[in-house]
Amino acid sequence: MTDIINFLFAAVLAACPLLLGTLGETLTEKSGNLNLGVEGMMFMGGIAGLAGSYYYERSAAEPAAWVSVTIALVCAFLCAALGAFIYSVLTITLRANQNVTGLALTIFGAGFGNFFGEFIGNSTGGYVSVSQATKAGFNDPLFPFLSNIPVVGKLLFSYNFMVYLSLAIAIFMWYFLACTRKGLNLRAVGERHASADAAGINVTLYKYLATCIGGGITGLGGLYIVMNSSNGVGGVWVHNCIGGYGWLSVALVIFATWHPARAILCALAFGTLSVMRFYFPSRIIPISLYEILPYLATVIVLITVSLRKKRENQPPASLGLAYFREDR
Amino acid sequence: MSVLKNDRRIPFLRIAKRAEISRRKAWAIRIAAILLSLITGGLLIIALGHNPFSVYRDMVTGSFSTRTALIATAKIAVPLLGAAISIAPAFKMKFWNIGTEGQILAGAIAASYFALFQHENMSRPVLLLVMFLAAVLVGGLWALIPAVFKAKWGTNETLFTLMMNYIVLNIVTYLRTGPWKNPSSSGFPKIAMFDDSARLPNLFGVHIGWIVVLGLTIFMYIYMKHTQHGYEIAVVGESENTARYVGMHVPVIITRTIFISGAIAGLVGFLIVSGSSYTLTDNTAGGYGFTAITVAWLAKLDPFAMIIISIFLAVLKKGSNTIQTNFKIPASASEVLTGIILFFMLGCEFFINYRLIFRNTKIVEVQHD
Amino acid sequence: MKKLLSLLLIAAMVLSLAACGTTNAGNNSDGKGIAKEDLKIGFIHISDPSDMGYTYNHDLGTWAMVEKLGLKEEQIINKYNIGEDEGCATAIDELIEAGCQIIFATSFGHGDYMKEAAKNNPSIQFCHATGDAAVTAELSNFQNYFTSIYEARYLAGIAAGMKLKELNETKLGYVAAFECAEVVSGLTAFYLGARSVKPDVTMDVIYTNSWHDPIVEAQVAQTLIDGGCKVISQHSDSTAPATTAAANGVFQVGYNADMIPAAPTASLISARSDWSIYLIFAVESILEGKDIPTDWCQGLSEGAVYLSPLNTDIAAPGTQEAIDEAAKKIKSGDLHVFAGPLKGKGYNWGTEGSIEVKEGEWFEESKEKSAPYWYYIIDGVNVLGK
Amino acid sequence: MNPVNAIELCDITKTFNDIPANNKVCLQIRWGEILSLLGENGSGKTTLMNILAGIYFPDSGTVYINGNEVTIRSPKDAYDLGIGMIHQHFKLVDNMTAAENIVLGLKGKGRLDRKAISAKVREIGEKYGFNVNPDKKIYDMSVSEKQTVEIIKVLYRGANILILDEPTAVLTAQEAEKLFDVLKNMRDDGKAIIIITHKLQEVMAVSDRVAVLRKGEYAGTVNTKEATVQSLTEMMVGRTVSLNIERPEPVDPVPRMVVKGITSYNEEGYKILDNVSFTAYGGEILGIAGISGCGQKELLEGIAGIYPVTPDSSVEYYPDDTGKATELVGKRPMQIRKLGVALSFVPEDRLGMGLVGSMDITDNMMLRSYLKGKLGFTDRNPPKKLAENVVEQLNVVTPGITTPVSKLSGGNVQKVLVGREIAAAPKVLMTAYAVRGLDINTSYTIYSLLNEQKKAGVAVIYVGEDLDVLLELCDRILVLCGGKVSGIVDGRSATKEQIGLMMTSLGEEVKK
Repeated sequence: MTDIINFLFAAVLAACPLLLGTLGETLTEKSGNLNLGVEGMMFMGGIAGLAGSYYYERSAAEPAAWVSVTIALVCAFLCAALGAFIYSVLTITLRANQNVTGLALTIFGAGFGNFFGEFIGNSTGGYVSVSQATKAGFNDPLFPFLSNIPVVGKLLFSYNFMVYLSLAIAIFMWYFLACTRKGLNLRAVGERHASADAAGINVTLYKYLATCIGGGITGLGGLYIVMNSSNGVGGVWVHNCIGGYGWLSVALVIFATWHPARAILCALAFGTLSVMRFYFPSRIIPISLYEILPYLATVIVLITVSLRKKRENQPPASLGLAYFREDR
Repeated sequence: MSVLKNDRRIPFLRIAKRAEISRRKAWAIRIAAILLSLITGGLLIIALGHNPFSVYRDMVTGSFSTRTALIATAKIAVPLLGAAISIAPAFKMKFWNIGTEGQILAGAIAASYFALFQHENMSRPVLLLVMFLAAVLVGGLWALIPAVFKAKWGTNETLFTLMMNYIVLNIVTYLRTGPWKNPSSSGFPKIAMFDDSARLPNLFGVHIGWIVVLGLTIFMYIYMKHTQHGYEIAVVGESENTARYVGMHVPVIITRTIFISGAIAGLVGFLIVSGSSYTLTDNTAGGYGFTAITVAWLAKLDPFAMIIISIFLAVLKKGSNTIQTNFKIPASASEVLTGIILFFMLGCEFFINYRLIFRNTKIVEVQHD
Repeated sequence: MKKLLSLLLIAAMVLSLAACGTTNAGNNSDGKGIAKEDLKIGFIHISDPSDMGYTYNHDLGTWAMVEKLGLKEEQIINKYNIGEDEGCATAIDELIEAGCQIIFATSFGHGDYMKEAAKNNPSIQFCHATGDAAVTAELSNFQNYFTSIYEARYLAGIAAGMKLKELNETKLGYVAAFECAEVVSGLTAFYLGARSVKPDVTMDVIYTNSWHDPIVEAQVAQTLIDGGCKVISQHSDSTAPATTAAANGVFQVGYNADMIPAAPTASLISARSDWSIYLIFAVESILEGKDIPTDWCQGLSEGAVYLSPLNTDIAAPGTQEAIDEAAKKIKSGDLHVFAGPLKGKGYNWGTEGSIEVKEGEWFEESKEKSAPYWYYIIDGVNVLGK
Repeated sequence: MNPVNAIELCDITKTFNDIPANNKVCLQIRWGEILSLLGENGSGKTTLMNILAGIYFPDSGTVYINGNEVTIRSPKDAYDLGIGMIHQHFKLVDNMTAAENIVLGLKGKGRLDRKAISAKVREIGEKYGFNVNPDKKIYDMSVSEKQTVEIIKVLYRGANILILDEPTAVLTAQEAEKLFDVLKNMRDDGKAIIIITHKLQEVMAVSDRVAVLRKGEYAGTVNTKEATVQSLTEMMVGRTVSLNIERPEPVDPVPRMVVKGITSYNEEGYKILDNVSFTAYGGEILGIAGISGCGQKELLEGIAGIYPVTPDSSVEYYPDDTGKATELVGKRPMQIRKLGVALSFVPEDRLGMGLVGSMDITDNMMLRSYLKGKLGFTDRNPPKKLAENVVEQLNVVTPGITTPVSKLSGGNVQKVLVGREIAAAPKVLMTAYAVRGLDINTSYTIYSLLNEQKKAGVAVIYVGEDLDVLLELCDRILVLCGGKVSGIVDGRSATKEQIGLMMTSLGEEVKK
């Protein structure tokens, strides 16, 4: 029993950064922008959050943990959103090809993260680490008083605040897309630019906002990996530490068929898969083949979606297309 | 009637499609974009406390000035160019194949199998030929999987090919840690170095792959420009309806073209393992597949322009290794710089295709009633 | 126009390739040594010092060597974050190009590329830590070096065993990088150390399949702790297992670096190498034009391995004394780490091997060559999820 | 009623790629009237209205709404000014419900109150006599339902100026009739309504005034009561025309193609062609009439081997008079050509199907012949010669044969396409809407080209939308209605009314 609880606990933690990445990319794709730069934005968010927190602690006389955590969150969000903003300017305003721009952003962002990670390390004597208090801020259970309840306590109340934050974002995003006017407008933008435009929606503004906010959210995913010590590197910079998570998030968006609430379950499934090999070691499937499963599952979802042609599960119809009102 | 309200300002900036632009002007815009990106990069270098001119100078001299530097630059440029060439027909057909990375690896796996386990059974030329054929075949077949689904059911090829990259990458990890682990490495999960007979010979210090890739460039130019296949690819890419109208068998063209695309990528995989790394690692494709997409795109799918752009990016990469040693600037600077240059290059195409109309080109007086 | 330009460019490239001819970097071919101010030393590291682990520790050795020999900082060229793949060959080329006369690489997987480079650059010294290929390579400029870290691990194991005894628990956990001799030798030594003070101890081992992957290291550590391990140790480069142990209220024994700052409530002690001893020796050798031995391995007696200070706040009482006593015996030769009776099985060179060390006998580690070659999993050690 | 004009346009100019679509156009629309905006295809009607709707921004000119000068920068501005446009290609989001589409982009409470919206939609529907289910998804709707949604969408936004772009093109007669009733209701409600159309009978039936555009320029406005079909036609084309199209008697007609029971289903599994049979004779022009979307496109494409038809359908091709037939069904165009079938096809979508826009004239000529080169290479010499010939003989206005065809004007594009298809020396020539969007001169060039083919013994199939042209050009006219043949009439004796009826009511009454 404890085994299973521990296992599920670990799975949730493993799922958290993926969920954040997925949610951000889902929001982005809902506006019709296929931003393949998730990985880059996660790198940007991760390093900016770490740097913000680190420099604050170095400069403040008596650094407070909550300030440091807040700064990290804000920096991560803004820096990743900056990456998304570059992407937006290029693809929305300047109508560059989305795939290529996304890849360029991946190259840039990964370089940005590793570059500044190494650079800050070099310039401050080799080792960049946030304080124990900040680490605790990211790792400690949000509801310590509830986490001692047997079974339920650990399963529901013992996670760090990032987990609850990502869940809150997911639920809010689901509500936003399904039940609000602005959400409806955003979906219309992603489905058909011209229709949304003709309905009086400011297509450009929606695309910019969705892409940049989405980018910011993926940046929080990057921050999680940098700051958390379970399923993260624990408040230091590790070269290439985000490698792979961005692409996995892109996969997850498909796996969750562009649905934020479903993304929770799908991220959990990926998370489960990633820790399963430790808790329930299989002697049949080699570890590295385990890691194929998420991608394989995504491919299967992709194929099923294209075969079944169920209207509700399709990618946003305008995904990947640029819009110019006066095109004829 | 209700009172009608309206903000009477004309938009500050409007855009319209350009009818035509002279080649000279287009190139001027592109060159300006590169200069701007270098200036942006220069500002970054200044912010880090270095002199941008000496950093850029060292990047260039570090890539060209010595024999070793040239060889190293060429070693980067060759697979990059090859991968870009492989992308060209797919992109021309508007099949967004971003699975080149995986196709390179697939080809590399196939070549490595023979290099590792069959090298004793064959003479060197035969072995190299078999490796070549295996890489081409497997690379092509690997690309064929998403192509078939695309051709038959319209499955989104961008995402499919992307996923295929990670599948094959994990297969390499599996081989490395499992069945292909070098038995004489004290248990360390690494694939053995190739036997000498499985290594490509050098010419001017670089493995002969560079000749192969230059040959491929010319081949691809002719293939796309002057063959029936190339013509079909262009028509399918422009309009599938037109292709069906003249009776082209679109699914066959898609699968055939993507097979060729994957096969060339597989060939690049062969060149990498047999020509420069002499073994198979998780990093064999090393991001070439992704970078090559930007190369192909910036070159507007012109094989000859790809030569220039892949050399340019190779210089950036090699150069940042040099500045890492010379200035202790982290080597990831190359990705940052590449990113900046790509951003500017991607952005500048807009100014070639559209023109801007500013508000003050016409002023309308405000009237009140 | 464009085409012409590109053709010209290619032509230029080919010509310059040819023209560069056979000029070669490197200059130390006469065996007479090198002037100190001309010396350039290259390092290839798998990660960077911010790992707070292996690279950090090796880097400490570098700077100690620089200070001891009175070199300037500019004479050291570090290549950080070099993977065990083709990037390593590129990095070596860079170092050669920069004029290094001696190049150190620190990770096992760099070996193949070091060997290739040594073959092609006979005038440059290549020293590879943890590797085992120098003996068979038969190249005068390609050497291996390592420390008898198993000795320190044995002593660190005593700290773990004492702690278990105090807690009245029996299970150790071990975050292991790869299933290779270097790792298995270390974990066995650690286990034997613990067993010497707590005979009923068992140890769970999970491989991460990476030298340095903090995320997986933390996950593995968590799994081990969830599986009931009360003290964990590691053969992996980061502090992630230490912080994970701290977060779960269990204890940890470190490797490479003093991990007490990272996890003050969990880290008991760390087994460390002092790389400066070898680095000083090797660099002095080439300054003087002397040969460097093909295999170099020193341990506790020479100070090449040692333990970081014990975390007395949390260590079991009597730990320091027990360690000191065992250390004394190891130095004097009265105590052998791999002493019988031992029975083990393991895979190496593709085949299953087994060993039986009888009572009163012992297995000589790191004598034939510097890299460890004990690869047997002994009773009491359980490898999970292989 | 407000005395001033609802809309006044002054000197509106808009160019695309330096080609003017509207040149100094002036126009006035009053409150409480239905104005028909009449003009040939390509005369700039849609462009002008798109400027009002905020889709295009004019290069110069002024817009007054209700007497106030305004600037319309986006569709939102247009809505704020009370202008709503129903585009010919509906701007709806397929996988949303009608209600969702209707409130798209509107301000309001942050949370969507679907019930309240549905109620309001029903209310509007009842007021004007629509019947729509607000919770139905657009993809489940018929064309007329979609149009209803578009109209409600505009009304929901409180628009009092409505623009409808060719609203009847996709409707049946009954549906069109119903729409007109609704529009008249709205007019009586005081709204200003503009209908873009080129169908004269509609203009006469529904509008109060008619404004005419000609080649992007304003040709004047007249009261409908004072206008006749003839006078409007003159205004449209700019000179007195009698549609005197040459129609030589068929000489020795022999069956070239026998179509038997073609049946076809579209992607949604809907029967789009239902047992269509006819025979095309060499030396005659067979016209095909019908409301657009009644299967004309699928019929021609089905014959050409592009659109899938059921296996029991049959298309027999008789190359000569020996009576030996070649079956075309189940073969792709390439296979059909390999069998020596001389079938040429000028499709409706010139740049999307017949030609490749980004390629030059030579490469477009090569479309049919690219496989003729040796060893897998293409041989550009014959197509180059052909391109030169077509350009010279058909007076194609182009900077050169290396100009991408997308840069040419519509008429020249069509000349390139028809020229290529005729150059293939067909025995059967199918054309779909061959003169759509062309000026009168080019249209007559095309008619005479078709007649030349007819005289040369080619079986010509002409799908058209203008009944007057069909009646003057064709020897026989096949009328399609909902994918079925409602009858084949003689071009010399049939009347417009008769065909119009057959287009809408399956010709049952006619047969009786």
